[in-house]
Amino acid sequence: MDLRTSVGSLALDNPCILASGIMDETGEGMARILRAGAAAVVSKSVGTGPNPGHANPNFIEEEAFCLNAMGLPNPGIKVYAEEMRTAVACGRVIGSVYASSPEEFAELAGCMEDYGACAVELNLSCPHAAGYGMEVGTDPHMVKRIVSVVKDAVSIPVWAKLTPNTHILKDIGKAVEEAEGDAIVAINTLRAMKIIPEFGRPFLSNRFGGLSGSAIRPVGVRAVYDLYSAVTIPIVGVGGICSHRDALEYIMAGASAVQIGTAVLKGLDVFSKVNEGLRDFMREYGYPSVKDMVGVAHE
Amino acid sequence: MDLRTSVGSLALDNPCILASGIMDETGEGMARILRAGAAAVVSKSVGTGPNPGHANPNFIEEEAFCLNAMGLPNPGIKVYAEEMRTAVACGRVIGSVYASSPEEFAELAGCMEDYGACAVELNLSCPHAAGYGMEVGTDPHMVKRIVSVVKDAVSIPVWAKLTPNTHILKDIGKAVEEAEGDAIVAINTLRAMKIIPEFGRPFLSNRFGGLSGSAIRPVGVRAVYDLYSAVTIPIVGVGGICSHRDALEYIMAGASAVQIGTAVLKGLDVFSKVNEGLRDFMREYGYPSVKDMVGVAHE
Amino acid sequence: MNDVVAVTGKSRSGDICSLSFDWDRTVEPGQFVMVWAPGMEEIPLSLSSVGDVKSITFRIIGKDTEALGAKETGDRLSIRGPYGRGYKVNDRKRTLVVGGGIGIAPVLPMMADGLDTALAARSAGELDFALPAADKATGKTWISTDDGSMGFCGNAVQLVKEILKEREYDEILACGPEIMLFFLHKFCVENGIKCQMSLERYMKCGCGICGSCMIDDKRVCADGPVFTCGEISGMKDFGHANRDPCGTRVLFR
Amino acid sequence: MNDVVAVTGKSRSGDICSLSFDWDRTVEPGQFVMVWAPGMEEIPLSLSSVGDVKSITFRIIGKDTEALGAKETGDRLSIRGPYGRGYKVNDRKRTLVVGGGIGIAPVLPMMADGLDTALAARSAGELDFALPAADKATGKTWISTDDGSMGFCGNAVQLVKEILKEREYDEILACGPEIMLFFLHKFCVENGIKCQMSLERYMKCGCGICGSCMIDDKRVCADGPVFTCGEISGMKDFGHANRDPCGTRVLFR
Ligand SMILES: Cc1cc2nc3c(=O)[nH]c(=O)nc-3n(C[C@H](O)[C@H](O)[C@H](O)COP(=O)(O)OP(=O)(O)OC[C@H]3O[C@@H](n4cnc5c(N)ncnc54)[C@H](O)[C@@H]3O)c2cc1C
Ligand SMILES: Cc1cc2nc3c(=O)[nH]c(=O)nc-3n(C[C@H](O)[C@H](O)[C@H](O)COP(=O)(O)OP(=O)(O)OC[C@H]3O[C@@H](n4cnc5c(N)ncnc54)[C@H](O)[C@@H]3O)c2cc1C
Ligand SMILES: Cc1cc2nc3c(=O)[nH]c(=O)nc-3n(C[C@H](O)[C@H](O)[C@H](O)COP(=O)(O)O)c2cc1C
Ligand SMILES: Cc1cc2nc3c(=O)[nH]c(=O)nc-3n(C[C@H](O)[C@H](O)[C@H](O)COP(=O)(O)O)c2cc1C
Ligand code: FES
Ligand code: FES
Repeated sequence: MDLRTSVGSLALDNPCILASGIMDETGEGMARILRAGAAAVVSKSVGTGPNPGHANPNFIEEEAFCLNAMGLPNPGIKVYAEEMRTAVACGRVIGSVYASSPEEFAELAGCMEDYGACAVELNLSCPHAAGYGMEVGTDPHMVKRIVSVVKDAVSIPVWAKLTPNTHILKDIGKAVEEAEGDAIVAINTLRAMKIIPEFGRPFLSNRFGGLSGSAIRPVGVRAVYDLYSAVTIPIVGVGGICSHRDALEYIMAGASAVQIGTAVLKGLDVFSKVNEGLRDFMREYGYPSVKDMVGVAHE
Repeated sequence: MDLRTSVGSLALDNPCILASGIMDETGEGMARILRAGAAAVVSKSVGTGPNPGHANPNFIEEEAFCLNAMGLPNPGIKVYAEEMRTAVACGRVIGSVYASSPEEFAELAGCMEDYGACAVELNLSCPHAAGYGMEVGTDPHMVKRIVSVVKDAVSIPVWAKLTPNTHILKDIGKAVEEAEGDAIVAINTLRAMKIIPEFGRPFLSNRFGGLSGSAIRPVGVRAVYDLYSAVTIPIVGVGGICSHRDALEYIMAGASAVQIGTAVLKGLDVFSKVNEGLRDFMREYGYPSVKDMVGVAHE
Repeated sequence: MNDVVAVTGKSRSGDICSLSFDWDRTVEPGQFVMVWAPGMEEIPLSLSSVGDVKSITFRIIGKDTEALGAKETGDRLSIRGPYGRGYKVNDRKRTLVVGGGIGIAPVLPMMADGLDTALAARSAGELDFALPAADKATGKTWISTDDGSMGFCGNAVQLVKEILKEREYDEILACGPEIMLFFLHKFCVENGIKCQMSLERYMKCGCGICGSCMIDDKRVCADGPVFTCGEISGMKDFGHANRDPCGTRVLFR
Repeated sequence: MNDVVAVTGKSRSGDICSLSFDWDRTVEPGQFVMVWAPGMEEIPLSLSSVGDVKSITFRIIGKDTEALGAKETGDRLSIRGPYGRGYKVNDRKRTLVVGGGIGIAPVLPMMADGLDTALAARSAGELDFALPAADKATGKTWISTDDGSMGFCGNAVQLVKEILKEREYDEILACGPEIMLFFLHKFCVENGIKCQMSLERYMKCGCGICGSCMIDDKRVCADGPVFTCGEISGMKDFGHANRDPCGTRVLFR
């Protein structure tokens, strides 16, 4: 059973990648996930300067979902060189960046290339970072501009991470394709809120946050399915993946690889477990390779 | 403790309404929910002629969510007269309608008024009924036209039920307000999909369906919070309400009343339980009336 | 939640087919599942055995049962459930189980459990599927056919009348065509015998949310499918009307 | 999942405050919670009692601990947790518990449980909050202060050395400022004594997902906060560097 897959020109030993923002603020955190069996890790989304993110509380977990409004904390692209060095020494690292203009995106992406990232992921989709994320990511022209400018600036693959908080997801996907983006990553979190009745106010200091975990899986699978029918560039599926069956839903919907985030809460062995489960499934159901499963649910 | 509330001019004994599509295809089904303690019920969304909906399978429940693609089955507005008669005899019934043009909406709404509905709810938001739902409900101009035309046609309150599957929810809400809609109902289900890996294909015959239940609550609460900050007309909150604390999240986010759908799976006593829980909470936290809690999370 | 199970056994006699599979859920007799595989619509079927190995037994009467009847050992099925309220056995010694036609399938688990059972069908051929189980039954069993080709000649209600001449029962647990249940219910009410009967209506969700399976204000899927004598007495639609997939009320005949 | 609890008791001595509340969760000594109320940031605090009534005990050193210290009986707190891995008591008789400064709070449950305990602080006043519990302790207790205003004059490491002159222990369970733990760890390694130590880093999620609390490749919130001697030996950052809320590595001093 061949677990190998590729996202465009980027070859991966297995389809499981760590999602951005999960234990990946530091190089050693990323290294640990690589050792745990992930084929690659996506770094924390990094910006131009240090950002402490939103004040606590900025995270809450419930049974079927997590809600976070970290606010993209990161030490800034300069300092991040050190973290990348540590991580890149252990395996494939995709550098995630966020910015407020196409040029800034390009600059950050260039740094990530210099740091040894095997691809850059443009975070066009954070639902709780004013002026950076979702607002940009729901405007097809803007998305096209950003991807184009970044493509001109780097030679590593450029992935665009999209928000599901829109009814024009396919248009956004097409904009990425037109700009010659190398892959689409879907989905980021759903814009959401939790109110504590006893206090009569939102729990998160930022009030709004992003919903992740099992709860959003059916939305993510649908998004990947929609995108697969709209574009021909590869898709990376993210959102609520906890088991190999969850990963299979994304792969069969059209994802060439998947990212795992919130499920890390339950244990870092999620990567090896998903891979094992995939291998057993492929043996039982007669799929020689992961690639044979990509998009089969469209047939 | 005063559980009474009102949605504009419509007074309700308590804030709990049955959501459209839940056990309300028949008059006796609606009557049963009224007897179970709901202040009002919203009928199944009814169209001009009989519609069997999508073929089975069209429903699946998991721990934290349900996915459905019923496809708006209903016997058509003519035959529905009989169902309304039975239900209206037992309490307040809000007639839900779906249509493919403003004029059709108006005609259906007129029938619901004739049948004794205390308000009409325009389903502008079904994520799995081609040409009827979400497509219409994500176009502010169309929404404004529909609501205006219906307003001219009936004298009962007109509620517009919106989809969360968009980044322009506030604009849609404003369109309803500009058209003098009497209330906004939010949210309908999230467009979603479930794939069965063993079969390599989507489970629902319609492939796409709508996500409901606990999983979507944080999205619904956020939608109501967003709308409350954008419009001054009343809002009715729906989505994943299972307990009084869930209802309180919506009320504090800005909902004057709430609708309960998927939680009916766990028992029809959800209405009386939520009301009891609200009463206890209000006593303990010193809110004399439901109205005193509406929107407090914005303070 | 659906489970995907593999068919481990198949038997067929005439237009009646049984599929068995390992399924690790606790099921009461009378409960049902929603069964699906690609290429068919999902349909409700009662479980005809409820031990470690479960089975479904169905008459092939249309395209979905036909598709299901074409499944072979090793093929996979999607199973949702178990759903609904099953039969409640109150006094094993004084309970008579009655199955009519394909309505025998849901009562097989109770026959297997040693309860006295009456089986009725139009003719001998339609009983074939139940005979191996009847042979193994440890309780008493009676058989009738409308055409007299096996056992007592007469319908289920007539058979029950015969049985009650020789033995006393407090309660009847029945499944069969609504017309049979209608008269059996009438008989029970008139003779002061308690009863529980499994009803059928068009089902979509199978678990009490969509409202497509209503008889009066009861959801067959979630409040039933097994209803008590008293509940049934209150149902205006029982024996009289149905709902089609649009929810339109349709009178019988 | 957060729970909203009501403060049922409060005590204060100097800048150290304790709040107790009924909270129906099972907690091991050394585990912590994320505590919040409107008007403050959510902060991590260890539990200073773990029976039916739980408590938190904290030094007021900034705006959030100040806001928390202003809470009175009846006020409500949001509590997330319990999180992390607590202390594991291997051999009750041969285990010495060591608390330094406000690091005494997390070890109070083990002292209450009868383990031998050494308490160290800068001066007598800083020990007030622990004295009632120390009086009730059924195990042996020792006290030291840097200024000699109470008990042995010296720091925690010096106290431990003194104690080990009279009694033998296989393992030390400790909490306190990192500088104290650094030297205590060194002492343990040099003398072949096992240890478990509770560490602190800047926390956001509290449950192992955000990565803000990393020491090397360990998440203090989820892999710790209590780490074993061996784990700590492998940590380059232990005693040397911290991460600020941006994730920037900051060298101590
Ligand atoms: C709770 C319950 C338990 C049942 N248990 C059994 C059983 O153990 N064995 C058995 O043979 N049959 C059982 N049935 C009936 C079985 O569901 C139908 O025979 C089957 O759905 C026919 O499908 P078809 O496509 O082959 O036929 P069609 O040609 O589609 O329909 C034939 C008949 O089946 C009915 N039917 C079709 N779809 C449904 C549906 N979704 N829900 C309810 N009725 C439907 C139609 O109303 C029609 O009367 C049960 C029905 C219910 C409601
Ligand atoms: C696992 C753990 C258990 C703890 N248990 C206790 C305890 O039982 N009693 C006690 O008094 N203190 C405890 N602390 C420390 C306590 O969290 C800080 O004292 C508190 O956050 C200070 O907040 P402030 O706003 O009052 O001070 P600030 O002025 O904001 O900060 C003062 C110091 O507290 C640290 N701090 C602030 N916020 C955080 C945070 N979110 N996470 C970690 N450190 C932070 C800062 O880095 C700084 O060093 C614990 C810390 C951790 C990580
Ligand atoms: C705590 C947390 C932090 C996150 N930070 C980022 C981030 O910095 N950049 C980004 O693109 N996505 C971020 N995400 C989104 C995840 O990468 C992922 O898209 C989302 O959580 C859905 O996947 P999951 O359900 O597997 O977690 C974050 C998610 C969580 C829960
Ligand atoms: C089975 C089912 C059928 C539904 N049918 C309708 C419908 O006909 N019209 C409509 O406006 N909403 C319909 N909905 C959406 C619900 O009214 C509600 O907006 C949604 O389910 C979220 O609320 P909940 O989480 O409480 O179920 C349906 C939902 C379900 C689960
Ligand atoms: S089938 Fe949906 S309520 Fe019974
Ligand atoms: S605080 Fe988030 S990983 Fe530890």
